Amino acid sequence: MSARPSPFALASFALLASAALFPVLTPNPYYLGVMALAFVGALSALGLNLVAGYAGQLNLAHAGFVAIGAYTVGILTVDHGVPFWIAFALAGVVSAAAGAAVGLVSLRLRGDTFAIFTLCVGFILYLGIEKWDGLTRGVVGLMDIPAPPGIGPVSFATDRGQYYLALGVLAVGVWLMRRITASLVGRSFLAIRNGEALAQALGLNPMRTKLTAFVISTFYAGIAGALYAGQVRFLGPDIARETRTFDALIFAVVGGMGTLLGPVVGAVGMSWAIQALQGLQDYRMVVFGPLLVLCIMFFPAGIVGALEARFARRRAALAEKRLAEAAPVPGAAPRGSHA
Amino acid sequence: MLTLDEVCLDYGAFRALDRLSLAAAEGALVVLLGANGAGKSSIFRAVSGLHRLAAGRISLGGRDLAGVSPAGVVRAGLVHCPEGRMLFPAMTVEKNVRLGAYVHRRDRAGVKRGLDEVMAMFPVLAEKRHQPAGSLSGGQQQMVALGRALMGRPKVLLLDEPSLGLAPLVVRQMFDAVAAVNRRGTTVLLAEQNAHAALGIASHAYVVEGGRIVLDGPPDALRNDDRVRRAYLGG
Amino acid sequence: MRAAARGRDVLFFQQVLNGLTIGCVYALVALGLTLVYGILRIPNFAHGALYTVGAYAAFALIGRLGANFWLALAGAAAVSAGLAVLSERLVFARLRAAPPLHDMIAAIALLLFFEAGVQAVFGAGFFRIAPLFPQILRFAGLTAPAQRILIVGAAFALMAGLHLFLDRTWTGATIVASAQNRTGAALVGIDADRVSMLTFAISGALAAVAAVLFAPIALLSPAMGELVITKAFVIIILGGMGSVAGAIAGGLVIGFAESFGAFYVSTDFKDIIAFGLLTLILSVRPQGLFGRIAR
Amino acid sequence: MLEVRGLTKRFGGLVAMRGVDAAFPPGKISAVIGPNGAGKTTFFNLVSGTYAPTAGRVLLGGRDVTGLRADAMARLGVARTFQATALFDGASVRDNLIIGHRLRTRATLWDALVGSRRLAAEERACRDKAEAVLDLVGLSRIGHRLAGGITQEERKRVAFALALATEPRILLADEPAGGVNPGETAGLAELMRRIVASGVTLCLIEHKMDMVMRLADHVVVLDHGERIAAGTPAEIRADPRVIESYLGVDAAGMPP
Repeated sequence: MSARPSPFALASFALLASAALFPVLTPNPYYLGVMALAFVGALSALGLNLVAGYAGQLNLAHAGFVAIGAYTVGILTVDHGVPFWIAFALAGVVSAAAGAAVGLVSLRLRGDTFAIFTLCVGFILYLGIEKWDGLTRGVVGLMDIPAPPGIGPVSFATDRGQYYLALGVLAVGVWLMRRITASLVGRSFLAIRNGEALAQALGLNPMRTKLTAFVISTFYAGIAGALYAGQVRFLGPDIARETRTFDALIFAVVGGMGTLLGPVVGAVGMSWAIQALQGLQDYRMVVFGPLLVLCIMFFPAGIVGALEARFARRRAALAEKRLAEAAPVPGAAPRGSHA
Repeated sequence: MLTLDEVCLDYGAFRALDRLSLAAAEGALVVLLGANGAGKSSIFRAVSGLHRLAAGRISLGGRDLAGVSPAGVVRAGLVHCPEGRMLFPAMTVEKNVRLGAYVHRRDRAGVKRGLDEVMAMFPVLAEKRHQPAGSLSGGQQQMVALGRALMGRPKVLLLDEPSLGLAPLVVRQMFDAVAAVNRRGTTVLLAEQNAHAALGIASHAYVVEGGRIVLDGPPDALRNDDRVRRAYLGG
Repeated sequence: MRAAARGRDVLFFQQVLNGLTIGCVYALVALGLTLVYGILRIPNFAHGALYTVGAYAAFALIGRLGANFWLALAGAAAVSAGLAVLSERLVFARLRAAPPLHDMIAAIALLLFFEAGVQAVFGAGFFRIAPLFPQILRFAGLTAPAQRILIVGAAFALMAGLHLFLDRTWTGATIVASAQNRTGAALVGIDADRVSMLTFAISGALAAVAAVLFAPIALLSPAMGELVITKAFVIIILGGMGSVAGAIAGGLVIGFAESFGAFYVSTDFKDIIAFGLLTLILSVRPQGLFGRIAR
Repeated sequence: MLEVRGLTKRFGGLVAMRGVDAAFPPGKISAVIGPNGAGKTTFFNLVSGTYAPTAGRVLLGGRDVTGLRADAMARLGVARTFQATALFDGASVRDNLIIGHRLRTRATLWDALVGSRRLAAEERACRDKAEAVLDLVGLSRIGHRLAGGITQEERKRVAFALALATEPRILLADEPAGGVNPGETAGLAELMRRIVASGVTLCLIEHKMDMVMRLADHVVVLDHGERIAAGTPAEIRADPRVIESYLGVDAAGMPP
């Protein structure tokens, strides 16, 4: 409505523009691969952030749903010859359906019990993939998943193509997530996080609200998995492990839980940090573990959260000033001076 | 014995106690009257170290209690028997009472003697000593709470609404017990909504309103005071 | 005919012993978890890492310093207890006022850190600790590896000891009291910080002992704690979060369910049994078996 | 009009509420009072659907609504405030209020995804509502402030505004003036009169007795989970059972 673009729009545009130019500036295919994987991580973290950051339900089975999406693509394309893009779309649907089933049971539990229970669900999913040889090929893994075929003149066979595909899907994901979180639906999620009793007294159905968040988040997980399958083209049960959930959680926390761009900033930033600590690849948590602890203790809002808080304060101060100039009330003491 | 000097206490933005001063002489039984939310419990929380003061001084027998932990306050001889009792519901009655002597645990004979005294004081507790405290009636739970507090050998005892939710007969028993404890030399600070019953055993009384003392004096003077009445019925 | 029946009996006994062994290990891990839950009111996801660290500490003490089994056991308990106390002091005690989500994320972060630390020092490979008693005991036609008997015996001794400690000593009572009413405990003069540290130390030591006892049967790997801790969570949800008796009973139930499930159903799916049981029960009763979950 | 008959609640073996009858006359201010632990909050929880009663009935405009959940009750026009209101501290007061009107809107996830016109219209309606209730509770001037930076008294007003945004017929307020100083209490009393004047029936739990006696048209007294008196403030003040339960003249058998 207002002529001036919001800080969010500016930030998104800047991020998107630099991401689009990145392959031009750095044609190194290895870096493109790193970034493409970071985008997949961002998409997954975006989903986890919706249910944990906005709705306040820490779903520790998240990687399991990413795996469901990935395996949906892998199994359908490899074993059943289903075209990639159909499998891609189905991946989100299958994950969301599984999310609905799990959510119906688990969301009746509160807080810590919910987290523990979903941790167990994550294990069931992981063990299921590992043991169900007939469907998933178990520990051997699914190989030779086809690359995403081109759409019209656009090809996704090259590193650059993969990069732009991931970027495109992520951009759409962020855009839709923005629509959700900024809407009345998204506000309901926040209300639940702030307190279920109050939210319910305001007429929100807690179960339905939480389930909606859970299903959307698992849909994002499924799409992230599908992208991953087309990118890496090999799947093993390890992608369902809880460590993958923790990766997504770290992205969200460092970037800012409960903020829209937080997971994206966190995923890209942390992926490059991991690259910088290449030698530590397997032991990266030796560094990131304490980092996460420090972050949650001293910087719980994350990068984007801290920026948003600053913007919000400035906006409030500006409005204050404008109000004071517009209608000075004689003798009105400034309120809030008690603090 | 116990003095509060210009004490302030905040819960976030809310000032629960506002430059409140009061004193309890050695051996006194001082009653704090006031409606729900007037600040009586806040006074106790401040004294027993559960909540930090925003300003002011509290001293016990000349010793400054500022910044002393709840455990330190107990060791200094001041025991707080809280509103809502705060028992250990799954532990037996006997263990609840015995834990009151935690700071004196090395004095085994003394602990044993104290336990016997409490059981003699409340025979019904002796009967139920091996039952979980959570299974007792409200009145019996209050006895456990009082017994547990006495095990800490208080020089000053803070009692927060011991009659809360109790039947009249039990309330009377409770007040008899409090009066008896006081007669044996323990200074008692008693917060009550049951004004007349409390004034019946008090040596001095304060009326608390909005986190301040609005009135104080000997019980007889307060008993028929309009402001006492107003504190409860808003009349 | 008789020989076949006899064979079945022997196999049945074998499953009982297996269930008992693994159940004891689970119970020891769940005990520490449930004690910490009572004090902290959050699930300590890092607890499984204390189990792993304990096993590796013993492995290092035996392999690099030539310590004997018992010394290694004590050393492992001390290391895990120390790490538990450090995480309480440095992290959880400072997050007391934060939302529960933050505590849980911090616990997860600690878990990742400890696991990666083990991997950085020892590598990702598998190791084994030699059993203290490698012999097989024979009795009335039944056979039992001595190490399993040792696990069961030691676990029951520890549980009995812990019970006596909590039930009969002043220090033990401070833990029980703080779990039931924190403010009430403070008002009788119990130092909350001391209780927290003590509880974490006990939980770490119990996890390490369970890990070291079990290590000769299982293998050491950086991820060895994950499955155990997850099952310990199942156990304390089923047995009641914060309940000591529930942790022991739940541990044994899950142990038996797994051992018989592996035998009569399929070894492949034995690890799913505990989770399946949990899902089933929570679908029917969201408040858990003992109704203390939906607080 | 809201009415309860024989309302009873047991928790395990404990009877928290026993056979309470009460009616809240429309367009008036009712108050529920009683000593600590008398069961006042339990009463609110039962009436608003947070707990289902063990026995007894809740009637709303003659319709039996016993056992409906809190969200369903809110949609039927029974709103409530809590002693402490958790707000989203990082957002403005105005933004915090938008959710209060959500129950009167119908936009779904689909509307959000496609950015439908209905959603836009409803979001505008929610903003307008937020503005209207801000004005009603007298907070228009601080609507832009971050919720984390407002005073206790302003929080109490925001709690009213949130509840009012649901367009209630009846508003249950739990300690609306708890934790604010006497001067601010008078302002909140004034606000409550304004709310009733706008056509909402008000029922409050309050400990500030002088305020209750001056404000309420009708008072219900609870003690030990039972109703021991009901009537006008003057009747209540003269009721021997009420005096007894508060002042304990003869209850404890103490010498006068």
